[in-house]
Amino acid sequence: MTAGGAVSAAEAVALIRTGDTVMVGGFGLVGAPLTLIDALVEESDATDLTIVSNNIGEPGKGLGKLLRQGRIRCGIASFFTSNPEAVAAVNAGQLEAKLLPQGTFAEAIRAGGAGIGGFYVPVGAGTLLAEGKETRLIDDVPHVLEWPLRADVALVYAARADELGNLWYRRTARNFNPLMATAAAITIAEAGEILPVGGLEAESVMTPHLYVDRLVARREQ
Amino acid sequence: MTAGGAVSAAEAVALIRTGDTVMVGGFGLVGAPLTLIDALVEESDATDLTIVSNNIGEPGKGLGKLLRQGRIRCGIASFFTSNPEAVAAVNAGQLEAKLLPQGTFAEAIRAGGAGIGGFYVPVGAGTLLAEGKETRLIDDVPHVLEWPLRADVALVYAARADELGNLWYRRTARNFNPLMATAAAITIAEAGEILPVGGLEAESVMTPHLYVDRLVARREQ
Amino acid sequence: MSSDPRQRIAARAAQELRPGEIVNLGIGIPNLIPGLLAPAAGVFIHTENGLLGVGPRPRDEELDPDLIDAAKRPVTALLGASYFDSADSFAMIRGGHIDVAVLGALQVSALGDIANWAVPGKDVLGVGGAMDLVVGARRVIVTMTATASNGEPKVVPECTYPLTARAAVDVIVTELSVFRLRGGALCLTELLDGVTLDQVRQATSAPFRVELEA
Amino acid sequence: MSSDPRQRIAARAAQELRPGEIVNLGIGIPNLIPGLLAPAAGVFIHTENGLLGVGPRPRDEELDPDLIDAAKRPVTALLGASYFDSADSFAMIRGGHIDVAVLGALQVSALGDIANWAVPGKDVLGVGGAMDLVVGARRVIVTMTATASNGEPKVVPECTYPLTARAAVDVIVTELSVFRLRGGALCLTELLDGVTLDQVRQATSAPFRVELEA
Repeated sequence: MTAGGAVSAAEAVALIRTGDTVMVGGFGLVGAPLTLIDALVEESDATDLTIVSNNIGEPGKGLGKLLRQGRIRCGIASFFTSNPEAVAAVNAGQLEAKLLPQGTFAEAIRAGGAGIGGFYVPVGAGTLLAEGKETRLIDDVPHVLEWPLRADVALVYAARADELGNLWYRRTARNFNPLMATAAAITIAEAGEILPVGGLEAESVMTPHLYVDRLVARREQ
Repeated sequence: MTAGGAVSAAEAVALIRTGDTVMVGGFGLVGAPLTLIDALVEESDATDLTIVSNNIGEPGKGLGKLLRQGRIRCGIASFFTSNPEAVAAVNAGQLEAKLLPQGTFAEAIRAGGAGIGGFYVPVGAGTLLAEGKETRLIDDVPHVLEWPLRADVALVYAARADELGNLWYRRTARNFNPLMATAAAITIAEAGEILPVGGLEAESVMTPHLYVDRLVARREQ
Repeated sequence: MSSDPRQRIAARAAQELRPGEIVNLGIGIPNLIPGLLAPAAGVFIHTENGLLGVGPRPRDEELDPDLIDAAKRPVTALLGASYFDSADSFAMIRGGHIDVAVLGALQVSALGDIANWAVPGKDVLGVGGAMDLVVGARRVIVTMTATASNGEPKVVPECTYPLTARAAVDVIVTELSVFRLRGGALCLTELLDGVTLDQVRQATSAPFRVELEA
Repeated sequence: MSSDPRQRIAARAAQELRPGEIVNLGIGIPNLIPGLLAPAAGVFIHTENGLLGVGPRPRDEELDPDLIDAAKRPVTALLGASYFDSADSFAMIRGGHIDVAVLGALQVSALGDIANWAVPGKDVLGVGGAMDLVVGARRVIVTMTATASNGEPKVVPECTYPLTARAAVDVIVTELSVFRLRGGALCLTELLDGVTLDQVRQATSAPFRVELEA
């Protein structure tokens, strides 16, 4: 798809339905689509969500707000521990947690976007995180079979976009955003700056517009 | 590794030994490391090579020169047909050919660089190209298990490099180059322009210098 | 309408494309489509060697050795275009992010199986991106003449040439008609100007339903 | 030499790094290493959230909210640095392109097994990049105090904590000594200044060979 100009955050997050799986970019709060998360918190009733994000925010910040509302049923992440409230919610049986090694988490999202049906990694073999997973010796090294991750909606943040939805990420705010943009049925991009078409150098585009369905201007944080 | 300034093409290709597997970037001749190929043709005795490249050059051009010298034992490619002499060599039993769908070929090289032990794709299932390959139903869709591709040496071309070996590719000359740069024990990069460190914007680097072992200035073609 | 069957096919196939769609065009007839699209068609052309936003053929002074399409012909890039490597390009294809692939075929079966890369008895040494495209694109439109140069129908009960993929085709456009695969069944949905149902029956060996649209 | 064991460990670990190496530093003691490296050490620091070429901590006026390391602390980027996404970053790690990972551990076994992400009986809710790093890096250097705060040795016959990976560790640096895994066997290769072999034996429950180097 192609964005074709910006819409409001409320309009964009209205695409998220109860029960949906939602990917959210960012490493902690850096590179997180904070305007979209706020709109989801304040202007959407969607609940029973599965959130795919490296962390489940911080206490009362980012996805931590949505967690406090009790609207997250399941988290798929590599590091829940950065939000003690997420850990507490898991212990209280209010949040289902699926933990993946960070590289496997990233690769699974890429695989989801790239049409890869499954992939083998040596990471995690012989550990708790491989329990119940298929393993296979490849060149005498135990490998774990991992499955792709996909979502109904992805929320990503980019420093710059053009009006078609081409995206450019700044410094370490890139992290999981370009991957998640590829792995959802609907990708909503929040951009710090929205340029006219041609405003990004063609070689510098990091997420081509075919991945972006809606474009929202970032609200000053 | 890190390049640390440029060396001569002859010095760089001297790292290629008889029996090696060599990846060579380019889609046809576009983005092909022509200076390095010429050095391999003219200044190296390495033979019995396995070449991993989308095409085996064109008649008498690029890898086509190496083919005429009879130094390629095996080709792994998606499109031998762009060089009729490669087709003739296969028919004459002088060249072993391993054909992969282009996307699987690209993904296998990426997997080789990324430490992925194997991956499933729906592409090719039920066709001649899946014969003898393990298949598996994933979500009721037949998938083929494909293995990573790695090489002893990769030869890539980038329009710009900095002295550390960070690379930037121009337009459609990017193609397989960034993938191959990750998938070899030794990566030799040919650059159109070699800039001082800091000459490439940090966000624009497409191949970080840790993948580049030797840097060679392109000779005007 | 052009009397050149290839132009007729390309022109009819072009009408299948909708504004905003991401389209990959194969070599041959599909490559005639850009010349037939109105500038306002709003279609974005993807080429698997690493470009989204393919523009018209370059004028001499625009020629750039680093800018080609998958047919290895010089192209231009439109404003808003982007470049990417081959793994990312095929991730787009395999991952279902290309709306339409338009490509040629040697045979298409009544079940939508397609054979478009190899002829039996000849070496199978070039497949390129054909298999990835027919599996990955959301809609696969085949453009081909109804019969081979020897008169053999190309829409057949079952493919006898090496398969590219099973049940992959959505639409077949020939110089005679349009077929659509509906619920796995081959349906004739349109006769091109001046073509009769009998002509299509003669040129087609596959069984098909007739579901002509107004 | 510093009397702070953490500083002693970091300083000794820093000596393991060679010019030109690509090094990933874990949270805690490893993060003290950059402050101990000579500017001419020529080491390139990789952080798995997507940066090669991590520079010193920023001065206040250099603070950039988009520029952090994997510990989520503000950093700077050196000239020649590059940024990449998380899939590419872990491709570097898993693919064997990181020369050295320096990280903390709760336990290391006589076979080089490492446990550094979870404590038994507590929830296993945070693993981050630990498993990827110990499997992928060419050399794994563990920096840790010889014993836990309760006095229990951390170099053990077999890990009792949940494993991060098997047979992954190459070097262990504590405030007392350096161990190296050689052919799968744990070898004591160095006593730090003023430390006796007996002190190491007391603080170590794993069996080890003594192969002290000059």
